Amino acid sequence: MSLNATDLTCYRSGRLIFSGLSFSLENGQATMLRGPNGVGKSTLLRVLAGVLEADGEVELNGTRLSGDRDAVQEQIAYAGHLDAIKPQLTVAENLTFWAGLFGGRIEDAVEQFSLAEIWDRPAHACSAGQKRRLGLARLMVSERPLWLLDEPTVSLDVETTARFAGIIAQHCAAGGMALIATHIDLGLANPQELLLHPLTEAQHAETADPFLSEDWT
Amino acid sequence: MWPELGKYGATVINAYIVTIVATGLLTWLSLRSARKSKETLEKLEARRNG
Amino acid sequence: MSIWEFANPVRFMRFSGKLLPYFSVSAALLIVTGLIWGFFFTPEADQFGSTVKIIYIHVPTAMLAINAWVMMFVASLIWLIRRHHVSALAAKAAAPIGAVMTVVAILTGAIWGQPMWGTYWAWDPRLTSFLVLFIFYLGYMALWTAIEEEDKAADLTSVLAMVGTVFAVLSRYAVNFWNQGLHQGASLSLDKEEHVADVYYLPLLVAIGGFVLLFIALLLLRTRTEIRNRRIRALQAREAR
Amino acid sequence: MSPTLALLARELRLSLRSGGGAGLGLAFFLIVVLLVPFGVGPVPSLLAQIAPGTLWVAALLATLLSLDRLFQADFEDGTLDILTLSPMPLEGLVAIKAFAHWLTTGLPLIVAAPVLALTLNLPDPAFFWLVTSLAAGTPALNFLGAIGASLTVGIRRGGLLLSLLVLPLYIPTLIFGASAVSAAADGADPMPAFLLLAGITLFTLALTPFAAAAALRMHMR
Repeated sequence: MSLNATDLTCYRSGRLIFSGLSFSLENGQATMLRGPNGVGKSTLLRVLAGVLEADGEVELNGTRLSGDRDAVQEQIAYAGHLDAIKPQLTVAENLTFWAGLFGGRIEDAVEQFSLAEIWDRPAHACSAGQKRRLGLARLMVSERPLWLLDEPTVSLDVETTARFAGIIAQHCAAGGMALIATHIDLGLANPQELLLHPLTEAQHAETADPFLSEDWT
Repeated sequence: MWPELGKYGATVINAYIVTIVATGLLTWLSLRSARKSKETLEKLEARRNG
Repeated sequence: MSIWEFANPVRFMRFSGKLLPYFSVSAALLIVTGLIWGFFFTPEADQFGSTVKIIYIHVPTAMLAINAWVMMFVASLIWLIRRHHVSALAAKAAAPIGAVMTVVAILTGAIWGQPMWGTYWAWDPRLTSFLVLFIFYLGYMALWTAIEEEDKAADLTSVLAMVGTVFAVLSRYAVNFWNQGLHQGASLSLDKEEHVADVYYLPLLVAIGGFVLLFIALLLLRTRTEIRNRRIRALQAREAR
Repeated sequence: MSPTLALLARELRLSLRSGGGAGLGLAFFLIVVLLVPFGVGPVPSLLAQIAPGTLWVAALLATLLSLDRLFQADFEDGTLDILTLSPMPLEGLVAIKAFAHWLTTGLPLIVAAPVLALTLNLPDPAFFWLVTSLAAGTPALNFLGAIGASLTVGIRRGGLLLSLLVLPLYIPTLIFGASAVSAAADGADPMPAFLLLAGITLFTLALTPFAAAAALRMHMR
């Protein structure tokens, strides 16, 4: 499988976030998405997930996002800053809901993220790290080939981070792909890197906003 | 010159007053906001160009 | 040259700036002519007495109350399909005009109803429908002010305009059903067409023309204001960076 | 478990847990209906006459009460992003959530309404039509509410705005629903009003998932 992005340009409320971005990922690859704060890493991940709109084209396994968004989205698992956990429900209820919705199996995820010990605990009683583990476990139960991860290791301890890196490696070894925005070194063996550069002054001035047109009188 | 309005005089006059006041108010408010935004924008443009 | 050229804000500003004075002056002329003609130089009607003179304000404002919403519906549709900013801003600019026209139509109707029906307010299907329409205007304007991101506000208010149109029409028929269902509605109405004879028709036509021109003039003016405000915010946002 | 059932089960569980607000709507319904006699006086014939309208207006207000949370929580905690990636289209998701909301707020009202109608002295022949009309009409209230909820998601103090947006949409449902019950109470034929009510509901069920899903997508982009 492959992910190709061609000439992606994204504006948010008239402000340019990134422009002319092209790259491609191959299967079995984990790619680190790097760049300074505010460079548009989160935005890029959301564009690839089809949640945000951008100019340009995203192609996953030859299916274009603009052509058949549902078909593309059905191959994607996304984990953002928010864990999408309902505090009123237990860990078990949260996870089985996602498994039911995405049609995946939960046994592996429970084991890999050691959720058994907090299985019946209400999510509001979980620590930030436990919630994150639960949130990441969703990636495994959704059984999607492309993982888009936005700072997945926040509030994970060193040991869990290492374990999570192992899970990513496993996922990629099984033919999956992962694009991970992160500041830390996950310790993966020879990961690819995708570096986002801050906009130049000239690019900053560039705008799609017709209300910033220069020929205003 | 003034028309004979008969027993409904007050009704007709009231209706006209209401209409004139309401449309007048709408026009005045529209003009006021137009003037305000025009001045603000001109100041901004002057600062940008100057 | 295609009509969509004017969807560009810069071009719209130039072109609307040229047109605005003509519309303003002709609106004022026609309204003054129509109302003076109607008020001073038309006879009383048998059934209505001098209250017939109210049609010169009631009918045009009632027409605009509905047509302003129709215009907002079309402008919202254009925004949703072609994403022309001017279109969305024109819909936003039209709402307060439509709301005021609705209020005027309701008030003049109520004032007229007092001597005719013996009460200011009867749950006459027409009056009631206008009250409903007024609430739709309020909701539409409130949604615009509640959302900070302008394009998102344009998107969502457009959806509301679509849904609102469908339900305003549904409500109109529901209200008809309701009034007939519960009791005999007031059969006497101010804008029944059969009552309009030629003597009243000509000044009424002039007044309608005047109010339509007034609507266009106010719409241009307010749309220009909205466009300027958008530019102000865009410039300020860029300076703040 | 199919995606539909998984989502439905979660929605029901959430609304029945603390803070879900399922019981709140019902309690609100009771209070509003019981306040009316205090306002208009205890005359049985008067109460009987206003009972259909009172019950319908109270049902409508009770539905409104918990609407603002319909999408708000999912929007705030990132669930909505994940849900858009699920195999289920957003339109279906909206429909299921609105249906779950009806199960927890609309259904209890239908059950409680006849009991409250007793206190309002509703004439006997109208009881059947009260329940039938509420059963046919309340789904429309929840689905229309979904439009309002999707429009005001993420807005500060969105609850007030939501009421302003949604209440006018309720007018046709209210008119036909209450008319059907009134007609039955007066010994007239309730069928015309009831059929129109059912028509409005079917129309609403078909239309709203698309409008609400469109609004949610606009909020996310």
